[in-house]
Amino acid sequence: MSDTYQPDGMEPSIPRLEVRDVTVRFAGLTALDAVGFTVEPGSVHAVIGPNGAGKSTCFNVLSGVYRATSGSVRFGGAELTALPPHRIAELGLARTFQNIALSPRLSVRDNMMLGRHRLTRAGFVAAGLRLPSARREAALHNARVEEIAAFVGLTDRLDAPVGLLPYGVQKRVELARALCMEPKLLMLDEPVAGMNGGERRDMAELVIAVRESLGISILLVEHDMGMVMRLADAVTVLDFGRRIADGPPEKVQNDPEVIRAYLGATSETEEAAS
Amino acid sequence: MNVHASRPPGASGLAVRDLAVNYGPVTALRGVSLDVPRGAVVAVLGGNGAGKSTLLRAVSGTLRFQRGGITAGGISFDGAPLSAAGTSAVVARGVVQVPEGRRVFARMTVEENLRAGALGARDRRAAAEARERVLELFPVLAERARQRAGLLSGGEQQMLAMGRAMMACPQMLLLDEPTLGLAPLMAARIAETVREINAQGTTVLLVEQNAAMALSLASHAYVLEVGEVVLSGPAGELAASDEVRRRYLGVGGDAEARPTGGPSRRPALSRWPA
Amino acid sequence: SDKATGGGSGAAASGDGVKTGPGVTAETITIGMMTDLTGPYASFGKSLTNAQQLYFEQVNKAGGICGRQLESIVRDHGYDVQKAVAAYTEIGPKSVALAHVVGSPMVNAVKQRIEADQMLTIPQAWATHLLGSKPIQVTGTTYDIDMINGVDYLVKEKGIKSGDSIGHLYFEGDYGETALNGSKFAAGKHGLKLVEQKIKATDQDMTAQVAAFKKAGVKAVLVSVGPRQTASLVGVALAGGMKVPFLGSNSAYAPQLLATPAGEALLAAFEYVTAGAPMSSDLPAIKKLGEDYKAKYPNEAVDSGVASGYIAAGIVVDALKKACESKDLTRAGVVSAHRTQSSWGDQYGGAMDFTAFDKPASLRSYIVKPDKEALGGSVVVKEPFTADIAGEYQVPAGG
Amino acid sequence: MSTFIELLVSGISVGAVYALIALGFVVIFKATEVVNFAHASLLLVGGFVVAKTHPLVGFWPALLLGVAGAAALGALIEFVVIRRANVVSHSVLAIVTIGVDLILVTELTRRIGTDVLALGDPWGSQVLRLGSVNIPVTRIAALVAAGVVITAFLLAFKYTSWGIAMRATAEDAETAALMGVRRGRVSMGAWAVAGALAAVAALFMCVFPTPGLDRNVTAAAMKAFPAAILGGLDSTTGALAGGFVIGITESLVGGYQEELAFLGRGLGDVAPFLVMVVVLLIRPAGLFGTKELARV
Amino acid sequence: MSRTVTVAWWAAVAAGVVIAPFYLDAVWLQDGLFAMAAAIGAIGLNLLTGATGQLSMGHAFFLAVGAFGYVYFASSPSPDGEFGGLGLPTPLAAVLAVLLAGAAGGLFSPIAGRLKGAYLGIATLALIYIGHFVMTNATPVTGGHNGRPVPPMELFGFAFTDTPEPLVIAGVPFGALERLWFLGAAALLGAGLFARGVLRGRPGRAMNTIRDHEIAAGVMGVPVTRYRAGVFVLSSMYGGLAGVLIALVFRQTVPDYFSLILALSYLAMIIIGGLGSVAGAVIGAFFVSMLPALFTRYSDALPLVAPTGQEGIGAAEAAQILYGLAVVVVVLFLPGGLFGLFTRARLHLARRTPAAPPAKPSLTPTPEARNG
Ligand SMILES: Nc1ncnc2c1ncn2[C@@H]1O[C@H](COP(=O)(O)OP(=O)(O)OP(=O)(O)O)[C@@H](O)[C@H]1O
Ligand SMILES: Nc1ncnc2c1ncn2[C@@H]1O[C@H](COP(=O)(O)OP(=O)(O)OP(=O)(O)O)[C@@H](O)[C@H]1O
Ligand SMILES: [Mg+2]
Ligand SMILES: [Mg+2]
Repeated sequence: MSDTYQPDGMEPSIPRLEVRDVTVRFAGLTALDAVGFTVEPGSVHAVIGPNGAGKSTCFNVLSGVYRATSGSVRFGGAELTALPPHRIAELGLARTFQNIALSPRLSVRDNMMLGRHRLTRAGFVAAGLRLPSARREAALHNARVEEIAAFVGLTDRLDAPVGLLPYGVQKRVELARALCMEPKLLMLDEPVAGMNGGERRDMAELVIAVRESLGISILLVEHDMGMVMRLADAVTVLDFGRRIADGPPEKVQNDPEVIRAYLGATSETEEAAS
Repeated sequence: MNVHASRPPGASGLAVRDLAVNYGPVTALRGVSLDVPRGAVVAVLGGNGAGKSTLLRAVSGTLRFQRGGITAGGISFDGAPLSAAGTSAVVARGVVQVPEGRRVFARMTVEENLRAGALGARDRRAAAEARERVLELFPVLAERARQRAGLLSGGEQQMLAMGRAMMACPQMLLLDEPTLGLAPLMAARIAETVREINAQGTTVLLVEQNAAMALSLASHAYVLEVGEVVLSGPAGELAASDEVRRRYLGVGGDAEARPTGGPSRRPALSRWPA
Repeated sequence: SDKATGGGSGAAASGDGVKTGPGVTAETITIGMMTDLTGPYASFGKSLTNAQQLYFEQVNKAGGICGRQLESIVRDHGYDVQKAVAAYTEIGPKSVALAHVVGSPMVNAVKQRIEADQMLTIPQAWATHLLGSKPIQVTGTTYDIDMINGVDYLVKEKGIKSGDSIGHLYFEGDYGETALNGSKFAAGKHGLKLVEQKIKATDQDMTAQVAAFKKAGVKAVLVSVGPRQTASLVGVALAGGMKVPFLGSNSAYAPQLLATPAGEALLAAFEYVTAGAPMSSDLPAIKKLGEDYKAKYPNEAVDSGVASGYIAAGIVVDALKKACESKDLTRAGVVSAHRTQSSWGDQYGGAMDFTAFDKPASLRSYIVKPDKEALGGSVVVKEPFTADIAGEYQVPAGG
Repeated sequence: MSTFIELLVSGISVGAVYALIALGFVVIFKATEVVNFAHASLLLVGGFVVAKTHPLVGFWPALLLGVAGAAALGALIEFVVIRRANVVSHSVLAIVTIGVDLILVTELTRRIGTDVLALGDPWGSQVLRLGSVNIPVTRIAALVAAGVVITAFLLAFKYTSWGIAMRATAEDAETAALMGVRRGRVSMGAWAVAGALAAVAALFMCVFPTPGLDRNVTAAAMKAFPAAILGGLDSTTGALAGGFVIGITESLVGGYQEELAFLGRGLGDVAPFLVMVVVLLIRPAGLFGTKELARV
Repeated sequence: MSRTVTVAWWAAVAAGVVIAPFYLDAVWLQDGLFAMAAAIGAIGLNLLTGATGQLSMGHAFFLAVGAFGYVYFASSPSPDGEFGGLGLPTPLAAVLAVLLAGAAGGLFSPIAGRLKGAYLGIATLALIYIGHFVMTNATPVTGGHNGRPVPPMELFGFAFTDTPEPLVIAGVPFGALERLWFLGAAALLGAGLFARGVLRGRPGRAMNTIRDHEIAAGVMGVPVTRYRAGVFVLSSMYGGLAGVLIALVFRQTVPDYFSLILALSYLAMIIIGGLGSVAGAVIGAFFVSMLPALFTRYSDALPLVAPTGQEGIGAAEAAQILYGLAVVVVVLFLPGGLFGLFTRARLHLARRTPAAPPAKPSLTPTPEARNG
């Protein structure tokens, strides 16, 4: 338990994430086939690959939504494959979802406060009786939520119901909620899908800012190669659940196998981002 | 049914005039006019919340599902108004939409989803042909015929949504962000498809965040901002205008002119606990 | 507030020197009814209400009681306990007695208050649990006595003999379980083996129960359930070639059944035990009641509720008259007056003794059988009688 | 032994009736993902119409009228309530149907009063004797009806586009509309069908061995819930299986009450629900139900 | 909604509650008390169904557990040894009864934790039937079919009974009902505030997210299964408390009362009042429990309603029909229930801004275009 979170002022240690021969089988198909890679502390690691390659499945294994058929995922001292989602969350892994998964009727603030769940303690009794401890806790974490909202640029939306916000903003709320978990590893599943050039650039900057100011590791799934190339320190490429390439972006980008399976000869997104 | 034969000569295609749409108190479109000539591909660009999807909903007559409604203006197809008789009437006239965000029938199998797509088609044989075409276009759908659609990957779902719409052998396709979440290669494949079905005589109205791709496909384009048409013209011209390049192609440009108004100098975020 | 003044519930003496309490003014005596007009016993409740209002009318015509006119407040509880409790809270303070309360769950729900208020109450249920409470007067026999007499009848006249087994189909709850006590006792006495089958009011199809009885080879079946279940039971049994006598409690039969396909079977093999004379009986009092009722309610069906209600009304009225004689019309006064009567209502086919409240008022039962033509749908088979073993039976009075 | 067989047979035959009712739930659930608590009132209406009309027009026409009436009512409920209810949650709609049920049942029971209405069926109290076992002819009819109807639906759901349209609408009305599905028609059709089914079920519930139609019919209908659930709310086969399981459980527990007396009497009513709970513990989506799979 | 208005509003309510017993007849107080009990139960159900999206149709069972639990704990064994009892001090008995109800909920948690939607709803139906079976068979504890008399509550020597000689305040005799009135009001207030705290606090957010997006909730660190079970237990305890109060008002518990009808009426309450909010539950509870009373008492005054005993739609039936209708109408035309209507109206008065688009009543995720 050496690297569980210690909120007593000392710098949290950012552990390394090691994925080893993770295999996931669903009735009749192998979504992940002995996939392995390592996310160095504080780095931005991208996972790319064609549709259905197994990227989200990989995220789902890391966050405990799916159970790996075999293989191991170590995050610092802990072995994740055996843990349920909420235990993994406690270890400091946070993620966003490919399809927005917010509570549409709750305000942005409440959605973000949910991110603080693992960092707060108030149970039914404490909350029900409004014990001073609960009130203090709420105030403290509410302040932090506003800090993060300002950072992500949601301050003016804090009290709007999420459901009525435009998609682009909802995407940012997802990121904000993940940040509210004070993660040591942040996993982003297609953060800029469905955004236009301008918004993509914003999001990219935001991700960079996160990494700079928090120094946490970031695992990124994205189809926008421009963004991947700009942000990633290392890239893992999946195809049909197998790892077909791994390494620094420019090396991967010119890997013929990757071009064949994923990028294609010329790609509009390239133009878009160039 | 045979698309070519059934096309009356000198038909006008889709015409939208001074359209205004509200969602309860929220006004989503005002004074929007646009034309989609028979056999053309027309693109609609615009930031998040600009009203693109609303426009398509208005054409297909699905606003009521969102508690919205047309408050002014009108829409006509081939001269005759697209009656308020309801969505099924619109589909019956061969105007079919690929809705935003995939919206596959998650609990039904891929196969059944495709059959659902054919419900609108008036003749079985054409539907059968269409099915051939869809499956060769997206082989993965054939592989997964028996899988529940909800379990497909994001991209696979997008392909299914596209294929499902094509099952109805539409005379006009309304595409809402068809490349959302697709890998570059697949996005290119979609682009191809659009060209192909258009070549076969299907008119296309394309809403796309991937402006580069959209402009490369379209003969003509409109730019929506907060519910109004701010720019329109031949695709080529628009692609050349640096306004569009900056805002929608995300190329060059400076912080001030960002569409989403994300704060340019964001407050630094310190590690928790502060 | 009006409440402040209206609070006093203590007894007071009115002009004519008669002690009065709640429900009694100088001009009127108010009697409550807690009935079921919308629930499962709607038709029964309606007959009760009609019959009692008829009786009070007749009394008023004859000049009322103690120079006071009788008034009635009716509340429909639709066989819902909460409504019953609410109803009692509403009409209790305004009434001197309750001429009828339908449903023993409802009586149970307000039993404590009835006792606290010393409110003379005639429940329209015949469970032993209702005995043992001074103000509550169960009329006639209780279900267990009926069953004891019934078994006696089976042995004496239907050729059931020691060693045979007989079945008993009964409802869960007061009704069924009271009846079961009787049948157990009688079976013991006569050396019969009793085969029990307990069901719920919602059960409709008695096939399984019939199968069970057949399996046990019963020679006769006692029936303490609702009319519907009776119909199903007898129908299935006969259709399945199980030709044995079926003997029911008085709540197991309703004339409506004769209209259904099961009617034939009932006419063929079913009889029931009851303390009250059927409407078709040739007792003058009952005959007159029949005529008066038809006269006042020409298009109302006549069922057992008519006689029960009328008799209950009679009990209350006579208690009031006695109380008037002793110049005490308070509730307590009425109850004690009532309890002085040791032989009441012979004209209705069997005198009742009200002096002991932990015993049934009577041990005599009729045997009655369905009949299409007869008024009230049933005719007497055997005039009222008491099984000799009935005397030894210790009635388990409720607290 | 013969008792056991007799109980088993009677259980199966009762089960057929439950199956018919359960199928009603299934149809609605597949079409609208609503658990229809108003089904009981559909039963009551169907039975009521038959009971009231058979003296005038004879049994078979009366049955037709009953089926038509219940179907019409079903369609009406859909048209007036379900279609307009602008709710996202199907559970809320389920509660709405409770409201509808309350209204209809109250009015119908008022009309029925405490009468027991005969349905004038041709089978009367005939029974078929197989050795020592007796089976009411009505129940054989029920068994046949259930078998036929349920196979029919099985095929309909699998192979007609009606089934597809129905399920599509149920899952996402807006997108289904984009496929050209007439939402109204589809779900209205489903409700009408469910109504028709209810009428048929009502017939078999109210004929021999039960004395006839009365207000308690609705209470008996409750037993079809465990049937539908443990079979799997979205499975026609499930409805049949569930019906049988419940019917047999009930009949055996009732028949062997003496032997089970140590568990307390009156177990017959609880047993079906206990069975249901056990099944759900093992298979949360019922025996044949498709289990809820979500991914992100 | 400005503070002063809110304060004034609460003050008015409080005043109303305090003076009610001085003016209302016993029968109204009794209905009021039934309504208060119902409100407590409804709040509990709303935590479960409204806020967490767990449909429960077995709520009446937990009321029964509370009621019979209290009776058993509080009453001393009957001399003939037929009925048992612990003869504990009544306040303690009440607390234990509530805990017992919670425990009963806990026993059900293997189901409550794993099932959802319609399946859970109908699974909970089983509770009603099982409950009835136990109540009627465990005679020594429950008194069987006839139930058992309820020992009156006694707080610090102050008994909630009619006897001894009613203490008279301002000329009004304070009998059991008048005294219970305040007990009930206090209990309701407590229960309401507690639930409000839960809903607005950390648990509430977790519950809502479980309702809207189970997987997301898990990934955000919410132990979904445990939370589901927990909420179920909590709402069971609310049911238990309601049961205790009902028992005290009844003075005799009868199994027949805790029926399916009762359970369904609780669902009706939270729908009519408004899903997910405390106030909604309370409003709905009062609406549903007072309606029949109003009808029966004023049947002769009402059009279309036949006076007791005459042909036509009787008061009881009219009430039934009306509340069935209310459920339908609310869902059709008043998303957010009566409370939603109320708040929108208030917003309109407070400032003339258009109210926020009403939330559709929802126990499950809204199919937002992209919320998958
Ligand atoms: N729960 C599941 N059951 C069955 N198959 C599944 C399940 N989840 C994912 N799959 C399959 O596993 C494969 C990988 O899916 P995954 O979502 O990881 O792809 P992806 O790389 O995220 O693709 P995309 O870029 O389109 O999101 C897909 O073919 C998908 O159909
Ligand atoms: N159901 C709804 N209720 C209320 N307002 C809505 C609804 N749907 C959309 N809006 C509002 O209408 C405006 C246009 O929304 P629309 O979805 O058409 O934009 P869009 O161009 O499709 O954006 P995106 O790129 O996110 O798809 C936005 O301000 C949005 O907030
Ligand atoms: Mg993915
Ligand atoms: Mg859009």
